[in-house]
Amino acid sequence: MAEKLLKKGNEAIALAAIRYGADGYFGYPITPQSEVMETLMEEMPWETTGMVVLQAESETSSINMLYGGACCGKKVMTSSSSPGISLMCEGMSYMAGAELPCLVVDVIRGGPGLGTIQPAQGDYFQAVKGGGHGDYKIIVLAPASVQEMYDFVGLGFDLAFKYRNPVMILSDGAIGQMMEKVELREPVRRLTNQEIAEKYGHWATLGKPASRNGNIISSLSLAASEMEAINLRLQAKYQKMRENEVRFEKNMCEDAEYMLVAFGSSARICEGTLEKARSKGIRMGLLRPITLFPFPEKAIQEMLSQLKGIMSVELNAGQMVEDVRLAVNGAVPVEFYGRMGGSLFSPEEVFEAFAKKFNL
Amino acid sequence: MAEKLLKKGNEAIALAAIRYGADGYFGYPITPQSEVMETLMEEMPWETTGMVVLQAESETSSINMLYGGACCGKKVMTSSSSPGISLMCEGMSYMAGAELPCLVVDVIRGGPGLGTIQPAQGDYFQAVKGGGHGDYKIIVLAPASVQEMYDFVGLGFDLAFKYRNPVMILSDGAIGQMMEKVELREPVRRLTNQEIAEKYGHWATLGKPASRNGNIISSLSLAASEMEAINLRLQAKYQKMRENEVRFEKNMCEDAEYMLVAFGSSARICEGTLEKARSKGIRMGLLRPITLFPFPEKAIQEMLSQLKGIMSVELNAGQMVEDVRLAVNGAVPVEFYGRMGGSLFSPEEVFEAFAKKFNL
Amino acid sequence: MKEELIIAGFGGQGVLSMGKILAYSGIMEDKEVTWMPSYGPEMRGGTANVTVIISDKRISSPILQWCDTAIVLNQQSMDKFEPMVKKGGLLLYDPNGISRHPVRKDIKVCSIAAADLSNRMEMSKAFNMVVLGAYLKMKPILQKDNVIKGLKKSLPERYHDLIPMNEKAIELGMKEVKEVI
Amino acid sequence: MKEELIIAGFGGQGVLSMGKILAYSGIMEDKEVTWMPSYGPEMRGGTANVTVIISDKRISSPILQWCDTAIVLNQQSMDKFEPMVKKGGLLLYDPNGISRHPVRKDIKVCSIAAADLSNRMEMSKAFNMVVLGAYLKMKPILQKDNVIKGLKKSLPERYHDLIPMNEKAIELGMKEVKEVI
Amino acid sequence: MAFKGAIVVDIEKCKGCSVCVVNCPTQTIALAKKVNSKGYPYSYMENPDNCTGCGNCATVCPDSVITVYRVKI
Amino acid sequence: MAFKGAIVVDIEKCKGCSVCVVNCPTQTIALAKKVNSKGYPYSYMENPDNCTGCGNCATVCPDSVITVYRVKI
Amino acid sequence: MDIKDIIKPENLVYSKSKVLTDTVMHYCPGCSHGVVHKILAEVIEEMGIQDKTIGVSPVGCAVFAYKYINIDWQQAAHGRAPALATATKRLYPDKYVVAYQGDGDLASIGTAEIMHACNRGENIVVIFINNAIYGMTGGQMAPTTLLGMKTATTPYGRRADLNGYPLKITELIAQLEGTCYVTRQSVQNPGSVRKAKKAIRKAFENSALKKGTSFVEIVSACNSNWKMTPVQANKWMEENMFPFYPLGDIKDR
Amino acid sequence: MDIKDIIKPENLVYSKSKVLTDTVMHYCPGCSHGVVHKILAEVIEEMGIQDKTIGVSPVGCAVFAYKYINIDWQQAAHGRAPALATATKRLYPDKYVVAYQGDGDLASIGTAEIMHACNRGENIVVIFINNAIYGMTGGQMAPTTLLGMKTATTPYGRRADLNGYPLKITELIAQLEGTCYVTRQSVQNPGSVRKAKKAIRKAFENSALKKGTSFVEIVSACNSNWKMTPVQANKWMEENMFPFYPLGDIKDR
Ligand SMILES: Cc1ncc(C[n+]2csc(CCOP(=O)(O)OP(=O)(O)O)c2C)c(N)n1
Ligand SMILES: Cc1ncc(C[n+]2csc(CCOP(=O)(O)OP(=O)(O)O)c2C)c(N)n1
Ligand code: SF4
Ligand code: SF4
Ligand code: SF4
Ligand code: SF4
Ligand code: SF4
Ligand code: SF4
Ligand SMILES: [Mg+2]
Ligand SMILES: [Mg+2]
Repeated sequence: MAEKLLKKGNEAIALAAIRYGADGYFGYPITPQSEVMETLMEEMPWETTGMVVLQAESETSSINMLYGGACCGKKVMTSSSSPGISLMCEGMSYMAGAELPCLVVDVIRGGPGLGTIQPAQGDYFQAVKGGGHGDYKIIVLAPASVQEMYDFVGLGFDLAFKYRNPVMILSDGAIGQMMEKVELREPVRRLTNQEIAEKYGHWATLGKPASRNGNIISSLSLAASEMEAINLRLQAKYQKMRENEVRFEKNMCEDAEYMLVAFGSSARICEGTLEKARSKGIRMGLLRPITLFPFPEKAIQEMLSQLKGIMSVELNAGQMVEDVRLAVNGAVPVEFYGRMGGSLFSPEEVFEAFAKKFNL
Repeated sequence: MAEKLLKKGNEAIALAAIRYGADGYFGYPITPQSEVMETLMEEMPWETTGMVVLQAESETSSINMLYGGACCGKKVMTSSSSPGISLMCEGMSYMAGAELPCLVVDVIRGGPGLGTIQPAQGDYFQAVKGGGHGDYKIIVLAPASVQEMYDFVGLGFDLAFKYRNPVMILSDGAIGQMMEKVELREPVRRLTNQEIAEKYGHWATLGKPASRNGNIISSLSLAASEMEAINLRLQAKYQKMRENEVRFEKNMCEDAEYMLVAFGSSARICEGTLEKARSKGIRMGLLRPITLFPFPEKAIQEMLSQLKGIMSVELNAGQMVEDVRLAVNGAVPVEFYGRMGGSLFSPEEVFEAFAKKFNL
Repeated sequence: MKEELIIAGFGGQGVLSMGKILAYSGIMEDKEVTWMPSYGPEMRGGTANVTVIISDKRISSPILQWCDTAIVLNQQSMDKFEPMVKKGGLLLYDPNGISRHPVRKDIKVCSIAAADLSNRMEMSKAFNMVVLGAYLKMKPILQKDNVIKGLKKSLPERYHDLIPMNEKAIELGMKEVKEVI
Repeated sequence: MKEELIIAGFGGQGVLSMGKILAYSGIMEDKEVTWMPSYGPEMRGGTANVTVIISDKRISSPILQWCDTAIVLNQQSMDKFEPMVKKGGLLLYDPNGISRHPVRKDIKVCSIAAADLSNRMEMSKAFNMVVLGAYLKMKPILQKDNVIKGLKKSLPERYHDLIPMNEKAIELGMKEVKEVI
Repeated sequence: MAFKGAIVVDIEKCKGCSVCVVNCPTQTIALAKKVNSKGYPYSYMENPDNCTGCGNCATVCPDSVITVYRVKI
Repeated sequence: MAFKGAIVVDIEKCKGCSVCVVNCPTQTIALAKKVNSKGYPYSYMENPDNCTGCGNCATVCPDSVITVYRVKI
Repeated sequence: MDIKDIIKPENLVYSKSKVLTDTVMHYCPGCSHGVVHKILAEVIEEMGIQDKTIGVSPVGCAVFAYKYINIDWQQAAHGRAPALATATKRLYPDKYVVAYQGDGDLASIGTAEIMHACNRGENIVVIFINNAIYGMTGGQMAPTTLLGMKTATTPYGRRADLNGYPLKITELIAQLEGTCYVTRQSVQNPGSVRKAKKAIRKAFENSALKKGTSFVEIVSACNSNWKMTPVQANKWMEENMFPFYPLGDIKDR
Repeated sequence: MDIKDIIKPENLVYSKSKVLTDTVMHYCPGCSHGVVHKILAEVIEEMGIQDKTIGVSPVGCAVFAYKYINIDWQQAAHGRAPALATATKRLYPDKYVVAYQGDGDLASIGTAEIMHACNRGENIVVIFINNAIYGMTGGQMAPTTLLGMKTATTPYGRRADLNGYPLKITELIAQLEGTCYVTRQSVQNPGSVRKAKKAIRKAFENSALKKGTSFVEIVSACNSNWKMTPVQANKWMEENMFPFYPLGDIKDR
């Protein structure tokens, strides 16, 4: 069995990056995720796997470094926290538009503005509805443990390359800063330049061999009809993601009459609420979306016939609840409980809110 | 009667800025809205009203100039188009967090990425769900004519100061570039520094008189509890906006069995669809949200009992339709028709789509 | 009254300003107008076109699928806009540089050798006004003095001395336009 | 078994690393653990605290409303965490710098003069290990040799020569902890 | 040693910018009175005898539409 | 002309950084063995007789906790 | 003479500026930020412009400058203080506007904003705290970090090939047409503090004269992240920072 | 001798580079971009590195460079080309990476990116087209616009007090430790074109030698937005731009 280490979520991201064969990390310090780059710098992967680690001059630059690296068919990633992610909105839209794979980790802190450095989930909309301009989608993975922080780096890269699309790990200060047991998986080695040329040479900018014309990575198309065609292609791709990539976890849902929907650290806390409810004889279940886009709407819909009510529990003012409501489409009451600005709720507090909303 | 001029939407914004007593414009060129700054520079308002007009080094800088100007209780504004607005996401979140009034004009072009310069409405989510991080809302006004481009500058500033919150005019290349008749309203003069001190001296940074301690404009609060309190205050404010500031226009809705929902240039085009439908004896209505946030959900809900179906018509892949569905909550079928990437639809095309969706 | 019109040609032929003058002239007669350009490729050269609608009533869509009139000043525009003219509508073109002449029989086709004429009369800057004259002759939807007023409104003051020349050009166009049979 | 523990004091007292050693020791016994800091004020000084949970079963929430044990190393932490200890739980504190001593009667209160002791024994760097020893004496949830293993895992190799000293400090703490009546 | 030269202009791609005209040391080139299908007057050897094949015109042509030939004489 | 001086340290706000200590030209200042409620040893006049009231300590104190008095003697 | 006879109001020669608030600063013991705050407050007090000065605080350890200096403050986004200051000054040409920035804020993420504000010659004062590190976020490399210097993101020392060169942004700024006064100072001993204070005063005076942008760099110590005592840090700064970032006026016109 | 006897394959002395595509460039007649594209293509052809060169095109008139030069291209967001180039070169140290940028792109919105890439000494080639204007968006003021120059956003001429000073960013870049070669060239006549080409070649050679960043400014004309004929524009450039932006090597090591 692989060694079990005690690591912060942020550290796990860094260790996973090296072990999943990332080619490049480009980032800029910001609390509560600076340990990602710090751990990478400490590990010096450029001396072992050859991975490049670079502190950029800003988040704007970081995301555009990803753009360049992704153009070359390399596995590139960055990490940041809320304000830094906002500075990446233009770049994310470009990468989605140019169909480039990359991994962006957002360790959310309380907003808006400079806000606070405490954990929050207030960037759900930004991640899922698109902070940048235009119709684009990125795959959003929401880990609820340090092990998932580690594992989703691998999953994230796989999905990014499968769809040639940015993937985001949407975490928060609680999971980034928390230490837990983490099992390091079997390392995956970096692709050689030769392998990259074979796999991605038909689109990536690797230097044009005599056998083909120059590859061009661009999100520009002055003719509206061409741009529309590009958008249709993108939408078809997003539809494929909806069909194939939905991930979620159901907890005690078999006989549930009430269901909490929560992701990431909220879901973690809601596990406690679940225990509490069950101990009181309330048939509660918990659905934890792992992919926030694509959203597990079918999984919710399949539950509707047995449910009396749903409560979305989030560390924000009510964001994912809109996707829950869109899935439910009026079939059962959907309530919301949340806290904001870096304040966490306890399992008990969630239970009380739940009991109140549903008069139990 | 005031003089009627033939002006582009972008020019109307500039003329309105001067005539509604704006204190400062800070912007960066980008098609299809560069005429806003160009017209201002041509008009040289600094020689007449004293308005400052400055070409910033970037959109990032523009929005932060707004931040500074707004801190001083001044009426400040910028304009840009999709990629430029993405660069403003961090700044918008800061301004919302620090509760600062300003006016941002987004003349949308087709995205994602560099996209195209043709008109589109693909930035609805960005404007309404929040491109920046954290739980914040901005008031979003969607003009459908050049006259409204002009008028909403005044309305926008009024709302911005009423709520100390950013306001966005969400327009697109079609309305920005189109010329129409525009009536210049009675000019409103700029406030004097004395007046600003009286009105906003309790919060604005105007230099601290001996009578009070320094005013501080900040969106930071390291203590989660304080940050939560700020968020609660913000949410209460947004609730007030929902109660008091919803604006919309109903067209032939009295007896409507079917309703189109469309904003801005789409709504304009849908007026043609409406004529067409009525000419065929179909009882169609059109609801045009003027405020996208706050969204006219009650106005939609009030129609539900008489409707057989709703179609949201947008120049995107389906964004506002989510807010329509949230309002409708399953009560009647909600369909969507849209085009993307700068391609416009014609009234006829919309009618055909409508007829097909509802088997008419 | 409602006139839906497209003017199309090379950038630099004055297509946009011709449309603007027309639209302003409409305002002079207190009509509703819209003027919608195929706006700036953030890019050089190429073609330019503008859609102008003049109407007694509120104008819904400022963009058109079909038009009452197409004024066409180069080959690409001919290819693109001839099919868009409504049955019974008008196609006006300058034969200069046109290699494939219009083929439709269900519309009225007129020609004005504006490039040639304006060059010969040494007022090549008023080329587009010759075309405008030709159009107004075929579709007298606006009174000429209102057109002159519209011209004044759309020209910056410093160019007002050019108005007589432009007026002459309009008259020339009115005189020289020919219906093609 | 499930132990929910909060350790709180000034930044620099080794609060976080004490928690880390405990958590690692839990892993050595193949238990589930979480370690959750009151993380970095992007800001200097002030207090620090960490929540450690050690359990036989999957841990749901890593944050606590109440705890089984609070280890308290300054006055602010006393004020904040004394009320959070569950009835029958443990409050362990170092009286150094404490002006208001604990008042609750429904919990077990212990004291360890760790600052004083470690200073006197000239191992002030192992101050937190003295506290750890005291804790382990009162709550023997983990075997001492597993704690030493945890210590090893959480210290970078280059500090492994300090382990004997730390072990001594733990023993000292075990010996000197006192129940306050 | 003297040279004689000649140039070939890709007429359809020439944009009539005149940059070659003013940079020809031997006044070989001029713009045609006619225009190509894009509406540009194109450059041509008005005085072909002057051309020395020095290549200056091609060197400065922004659209790379000039090909140069040269023989020793 | 000679001076005699004295300083008053706001003990609760002193952070014990020692910057005043090393910048006092007359070795007047030292850090106390005791700590304030924030846990910092605070500065005080160990050799009050030395003080000339030159103000150097106050000038360099990052926390502005030193007040200086001086008399001519 | 007894101490009590000396400590009398009439003998007071130095006390905390009235422009400083009573709030205890959150800075680490011995941090240079505190000293700069003090002299900035003193200049404002001495010039009698507390009611006319608007400060812009950065994202960095000085983010809370607004708690300590009792003037009106705007808290800017990371790197953007010059943009806020630009608008403020253009909208209120008669006020004094001072942007206070760290080296990560000014010389990394905010490079474009500072260069262009200075190039436009905005009549503002910029105070630039160069401590060669990202203080607030826990000691990562800054653009000004010296070669070989260990930080959280250069744990084995900064290497030019991996991490780039230390950036002398002040020298670049001195070459911009819009700046009228560019100087590099420090605050580690009484003499340097006095000089730095004079420089800040001059910067404010230039602002009133509308001469352009005045830029005052303060080479500073961040003992916490350098992992030294305050006294060691000041010494290390003198020995290692000053040779690379020499003190003195770079431009004065 | 008859022309037909001259125009024979064996007498060919100059023809379009094979690295250029056959696509007609969208540039205005006489635009400097076209000339620079040509010599860039020639250098790539002559060095035989078409298969090893990766271009990064900007947002600006040169956005479509990828249609004209037949190499692999990345189209960057406005101002960010140096960031793309940095990552590309670091991930493929054996390729040649060239960032092609306009003055708005490089010296305004992208100031931070270019300064930091150059300061890190990325082994890339930067070609900087300084035409003192925003070409693509229709002639607004650029940072490099001369004082008095009329643009769409300075319709009455650039004024230092309102619009700031023209920025000599190349001189600043020359001072960054990471740059090895910084030069200013032009392409308005045969001699200048040849020199500019040599400079570009040297820049590519430096890249192979891993000497750091090579930066080639080309003072250029935008006749359309300057509202002149191409020939007038070149002349105006010589008379007005060159005195302020003098040609020649600024740094070569
Ligand atoms: C957009 C954004 N990126 C990153 C951060 C995190 N951050 C806070 S302060 C800081 C750097 C501070 O360093 P410096 O400017 O040198 O100031 P110092 O603390 O050293 O005085 C960073 C990167 C942020 N708040 N916002
Ligand atoms: C974020 C963003 N802002 C603005 C624009 C609009 N824009 C396109 S090109 C350009 C400037 C081009 O000028 P320059 O870099 O000098 O290149 P030139 O066209 O003169 O060669 C601008 C502002 C954009 N596309 N993206
Ligand atoms: S330089 Fe080239 S494009 Fe210009 S006129 Fe001469 S041949 Fe034609
Ligand atoms: S080759 Fe030389 S001489 Fe011949 S046309 Fe060209 S420039 Fe003139
Ligand atoms: S300098 Fe100030 S804070 Fe530091 S020890 Fe002296 S009095 Fe205390
Ligand atoms: S005033 Fe001068 S002599 Fe007195 S303690 Fe301070 S530094 Fe020393
Ligand atoms: S971290 Fe550094 S800069 Fe920040 S307060 Fe501490 S010593 Fe000062
Ligand atoms: S606008 Fe200027 S830079 Fe752009 S292609 Fe035309 S001449 Fe060249
Ligand atoms: Mg710093
Ligand atoms: Mg330019």
